[in-house]
Amino acid sequence: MQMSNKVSELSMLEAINETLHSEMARDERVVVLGEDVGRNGGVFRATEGLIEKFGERRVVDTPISEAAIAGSAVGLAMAGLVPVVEIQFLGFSYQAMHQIAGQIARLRYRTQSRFEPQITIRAPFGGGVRTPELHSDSLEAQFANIPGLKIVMPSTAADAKGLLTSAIRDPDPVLFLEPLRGYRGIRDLVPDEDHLVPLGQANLVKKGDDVVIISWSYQVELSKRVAESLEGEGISAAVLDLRSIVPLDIEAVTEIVSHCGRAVVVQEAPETGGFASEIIATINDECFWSLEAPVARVSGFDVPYPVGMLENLYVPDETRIHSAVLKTMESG
Amino acid sequence: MQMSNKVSELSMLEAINETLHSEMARDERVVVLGEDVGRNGGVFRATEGLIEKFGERRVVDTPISEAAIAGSAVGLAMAGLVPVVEIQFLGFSYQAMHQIAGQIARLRYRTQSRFEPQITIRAPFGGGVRTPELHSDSLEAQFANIPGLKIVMPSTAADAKGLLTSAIRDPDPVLFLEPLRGYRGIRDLVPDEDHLVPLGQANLVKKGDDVVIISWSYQVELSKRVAESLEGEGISAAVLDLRSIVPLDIEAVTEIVSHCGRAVVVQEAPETGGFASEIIATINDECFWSLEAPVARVSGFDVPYPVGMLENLYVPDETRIHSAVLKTMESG
Amino acid sequence: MPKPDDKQLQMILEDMVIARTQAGRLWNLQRQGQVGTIAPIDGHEAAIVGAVHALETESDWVLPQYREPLGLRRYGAEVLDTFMLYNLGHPAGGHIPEPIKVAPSQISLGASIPHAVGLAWGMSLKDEPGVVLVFFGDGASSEGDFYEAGNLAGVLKAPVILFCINNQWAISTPTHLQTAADSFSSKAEAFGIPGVTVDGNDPAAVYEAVFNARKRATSGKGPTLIEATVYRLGAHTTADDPTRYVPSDDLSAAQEKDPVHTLTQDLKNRNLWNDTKQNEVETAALERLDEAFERAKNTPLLPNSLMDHCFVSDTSRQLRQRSMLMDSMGNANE
Amino acid sequence: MPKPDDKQLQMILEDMVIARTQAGRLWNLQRQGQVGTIAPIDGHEAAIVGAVHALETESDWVLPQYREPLGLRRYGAEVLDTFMLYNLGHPAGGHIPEPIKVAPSQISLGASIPHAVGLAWGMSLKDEPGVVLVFFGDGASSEGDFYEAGNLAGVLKAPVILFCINNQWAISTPTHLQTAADSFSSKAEAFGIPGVTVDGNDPAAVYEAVFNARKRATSGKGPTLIEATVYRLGAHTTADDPTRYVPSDDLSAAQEKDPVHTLTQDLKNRNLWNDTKQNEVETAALERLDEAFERAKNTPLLPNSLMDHCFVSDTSRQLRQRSMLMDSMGNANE
Ligand SMILES: Cc1ncc(C[n+]2csc(CCOP(=O)(O)OP(=O)(O)O)c2C)c(N)n1
Ligand SMILES: Cc1ncc(C[n+]2csc(CCOP(=O)(O)OP(=O)(O)O)c2C)c(N)n1
Ligand SMILES: [Mg+2]
Ligand SMILES: [Mg+2]
Repeated sequence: MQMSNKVSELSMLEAINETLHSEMARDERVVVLGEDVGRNGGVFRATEGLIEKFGERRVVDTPISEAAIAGSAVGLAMAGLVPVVEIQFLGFSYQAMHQIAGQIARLRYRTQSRFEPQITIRAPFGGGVRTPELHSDSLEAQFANIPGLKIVMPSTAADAKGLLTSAIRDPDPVLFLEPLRGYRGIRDLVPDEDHLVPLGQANLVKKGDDVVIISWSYQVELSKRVAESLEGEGISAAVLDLRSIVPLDIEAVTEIVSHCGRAVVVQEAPETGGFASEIIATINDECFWSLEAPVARVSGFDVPYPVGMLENLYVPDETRIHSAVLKTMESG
Repeated sequence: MQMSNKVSELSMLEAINETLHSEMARDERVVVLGEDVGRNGGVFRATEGLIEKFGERRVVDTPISEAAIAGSAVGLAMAGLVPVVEIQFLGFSYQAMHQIAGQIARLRYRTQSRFEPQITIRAPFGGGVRTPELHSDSLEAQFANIPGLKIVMPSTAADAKGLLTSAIRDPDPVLFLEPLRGYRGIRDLVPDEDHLVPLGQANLVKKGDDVVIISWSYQVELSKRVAESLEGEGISAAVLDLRSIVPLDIEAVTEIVSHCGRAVVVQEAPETGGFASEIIATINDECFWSLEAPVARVSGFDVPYPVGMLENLYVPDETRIHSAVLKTMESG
Repeated sequence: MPKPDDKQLQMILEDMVIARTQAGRLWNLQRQGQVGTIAPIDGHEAAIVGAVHALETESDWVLPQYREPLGLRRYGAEVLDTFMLYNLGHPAGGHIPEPIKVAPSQISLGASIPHAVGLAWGMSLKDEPGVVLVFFGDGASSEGDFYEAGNLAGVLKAPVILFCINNQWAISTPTHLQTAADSFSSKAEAFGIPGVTVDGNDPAAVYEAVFNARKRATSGKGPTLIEATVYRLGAHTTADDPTRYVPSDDLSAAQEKDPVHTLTQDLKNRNLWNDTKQNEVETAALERLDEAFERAKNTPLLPNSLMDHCFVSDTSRQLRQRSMLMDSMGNANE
Repeated sequence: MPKPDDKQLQMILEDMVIARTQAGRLWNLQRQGQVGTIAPIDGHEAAIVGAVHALETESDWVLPQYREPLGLRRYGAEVLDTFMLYNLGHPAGGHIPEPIKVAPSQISLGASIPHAVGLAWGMSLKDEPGVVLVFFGDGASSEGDFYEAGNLAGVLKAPVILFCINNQWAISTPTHLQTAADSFSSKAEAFGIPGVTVDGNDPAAVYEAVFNARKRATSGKGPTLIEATVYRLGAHTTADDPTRYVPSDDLSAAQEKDPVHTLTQDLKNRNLWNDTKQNEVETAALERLDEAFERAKNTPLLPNSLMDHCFVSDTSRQLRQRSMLMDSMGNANE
């Protein structure tokens, strides 16, 4: 086995932490800022050890001011630094929306590249861990409609490393969304060495011929389990992990949907205006004629993300994905 | 002619102004707040005359604090008042996103109706008038993915009156989006008397058999013109004006798409994650089998809303809608 | 009479002891996995209870952040009952019943401050008596919402009390990283309103400050910003490990000034409190908490709860989602 | 030497006269429909030019709101050239070329203030010399961004100058409806930084304040908030009708203190300025503006401009959109 093939089993959280360490070591322009990212190492420990290793100048505990955190990242980038921002929970990116959508996403465009927003914004989100309000909401579709932002949503620890590395090195702004349930709930083999997964390349995590389940982030985990259990029922289900929704790997979607003729899109977000709609619209554009049945979508409901006791009803689970697949198979 | 049948030709702006006058006269709980809504009558004069008629207590010029404007509306509603908020341009609703999406939209749900957000937020938006940055952006899809908000987007002066009346009286929060180009560019006959158009009922503004053009807000105006010119080319095109995207009139969409078998969806917003995707996903859900061709979408491009000289390239125009219809007719 | 009399001090201590006692039990319930994340009140009792005792519960609103509910007993038993539902993650935990003028916890830092200003403004527009007191932390004071709303309140002369509990920490962030201002109350300067700092371990001082601010507000003179300085004696929440960042010397020093102990000692010295009373209050507090907990656990979770209360009536898509949900729950029950 | 000497005052007046002259021509161009909406500089010249003359253009950044560009001549001719492109709605109007340390106009009120703080912070992290001066209005000071960024700057001791031009109006909203604070500079209290109010009609006073703030910043002592009080002598923009709300008495009083007239008179009295000079400067200013306008009009609009500069390289969807656009433009040209 070669050096470069060495791997370690890590949780997604460990993979993220390791990546932050190695990117800060590799490029001294990288600075980390956010609430409780320093001494405390982040409320989930994603930034653990950074302040000890890289010091208070490069790892900064900010006041509780999401807009100023995102907004000052614009200035840091103008100064030639590479800010990696943590928003403590994605729901609080709303406080910074005018900076993220109104400024960061447009900086390159409005200045015709005089200023370059090499900014990564990391934020946890997603259900299943009974958090208080605004901690679990899946807002990716709202960001996807904002041109100028890349949106990356890994589903494995290895991808978390490979995609976060690419995100930090990417000259464009990247929203890097980390599933709360995956922090400790997802573990897999992560290359020890420098590991880059290019942004915008979906991953066909399971091949299949009858139907494809398309998803991203933690829902890929559930989709894989469903796809495996379907084997026993004689249904050959592929699973496509989008990895990033912007850029969207239209080619990968088209190829596998054309192959299978049937598709189910799974998201945690509310149904109306969720990113699943965009996938369906894309399929309609690109491979309508190969569809043997309407594309199914499995989503959260069109209500605010609910309190803990209702969470299990809200977040798509294996049962809901499974029955959507069966229904799709019966259709047409 | 009966009293109740009297109509006047008004611009959309005049219809909005008249409605604000009549709703404030009708219900003393209605208060109007926002930047420059008082003495100046609003930068477009939508609130003209209100402060003179209803006084400084009910028509309030606020500091330039969109978050506090939207946030204080929550408190006003808790006090039993009916705030009608103006955000000077929709792009600046980003500054209030945490209040609109995080608080207003959830107030009823999180308090199980102890508090009721009878709040209307009016904001102009949309292209074609060479405004500075962030004045023209079509953000409706971003709001549509936020459960708990209704989103109303009139295309005629009469609807502006009928829908704004319904919005103000609706116990749920309504985002009422006014197309800049329509303020003076749209004129039609508006009932003088109380006029209510229920939220969530689309309007089939033109019947047709071959293809339906689905749109909302100012794009309906363009779609109508295209549909009329298509008659001369032997194509019978229907035009469906959604009027509100939440609630969405799924039945009306289904009915006309099933009838025509072909559809084109037109929006000003960027393509990726725009509300057109949701319409296509809805068609996929509801009437896939009646489609004779993939649904076409005509959109802005996936770049930030551009500066004045590029606007005409960006905003869908009659030519683009027209060629999308022709392409759809040729397909399949 | 801005100072609380002895009777009031006894009632204040009683509420403080109850809050402290119930917080302990709640912590244990969380450790047993019986309730969700808890933000302990320890160290904040005098500030919260002292403030609330200076209000008129019939006319004055309280908008809490999230650490306060156990200290709001004066507003009625329903506050605790609802709080226990909230701690279970029950949807009814957000509905404190009428006519209690208390809002549910606010997780989004600072977001309630403009609500408070709007509510106070609305009350004055309707010529209703009363004021609004909104609680928030030193950390929350860094949010734009605090500043925008404070500035708006100043312009409107809204009858609102902006009550900042400076417990020296925002999770792991100490106040010197939160602001370079001399004090949190000095931020009032930016709004053109009075700002006062009080010792939040001294309930009488807090009472007095709120009493005066209330008087100012109800006489049309507008808002006041009060900073009550305390020390967070416990963890930020049950999910936090404060030993990572709280210097143990600072903590010990703060424990010396524990507001519950201090007032207990004071009233004992003056024969206004004794161990028997203490035991009675503690026992009753635990019984009351357990009762509220049992009641909460037995509050049925209606299957409709997920879809209800988004809008007054469902959109057609929500109707379809609702029936899909009912079907799948029906299936699950079979 | 914090006071500008006579030579500097002459250069300041020259820049002020140029700004005023060009603003007049720009207004006319707008009225002829030749350029987009304009926010006139009239009344703000001393504040802007005085501030800019106290900066080191090689090391110090200026982040304008939208009223300032004509006053930034000291930063190089390219500022005007780019501004004219901006006024035409040309995409190159957002790109002030390297190495000029001026950002393009900011329409989103207050949004540049955190940028300024971050930029200043970044410069200090990189041990680069220089400061950042960000312009914003009395109205913009009510945005959360101002407060959050001011507070952050205080904590970080960032070398930034927060320069508030209080021109008494935010469109139609007078300052007493904008804030109840004693002054805009008193908001500095909330950030723990110094705040000073200067007469913005007096360029020497402005120069001195910025000079001192700059010294403070470069010596590591952190930010300063400067409020320059002026009066908006013109309309908010070409789209505004100030006669609806500006009391004519106030306006006449302000016209008496017109900063351009005042300094002209002053320097004339001291034989540092005369009508010949005035005419020369005005004529050259108009020529320069016309030249910049012509150049802007002749700057080709590349068909790729719509799609370029969103990302460094297109997504596949953008590629498809780009070719669709090219096709349709090809068709349109046929
Ligand atoms: C807008 C927002 N940002 C971040 C958080 C995450 N968060 C929860 S509590 C907390 C610290 C709050 O500190 P403070 O306001 O001082 O209140 P304390 O917990 O000390 O009582 C943070 C950052 C949040 N809840 N809301
Ligand atoms: C965030 C935001 N809200 C609202 C507006 C609309 N608007 C443009 S200029 C203006 C007034 C600004 O006043 P001030 O900051 O005092 O600057 P001045 O025009 O007086 O120089 C307003 C409200 C905006 N551009 N940005
Ligand atoms: Mg605190
Ligand atoms: Mg102003």
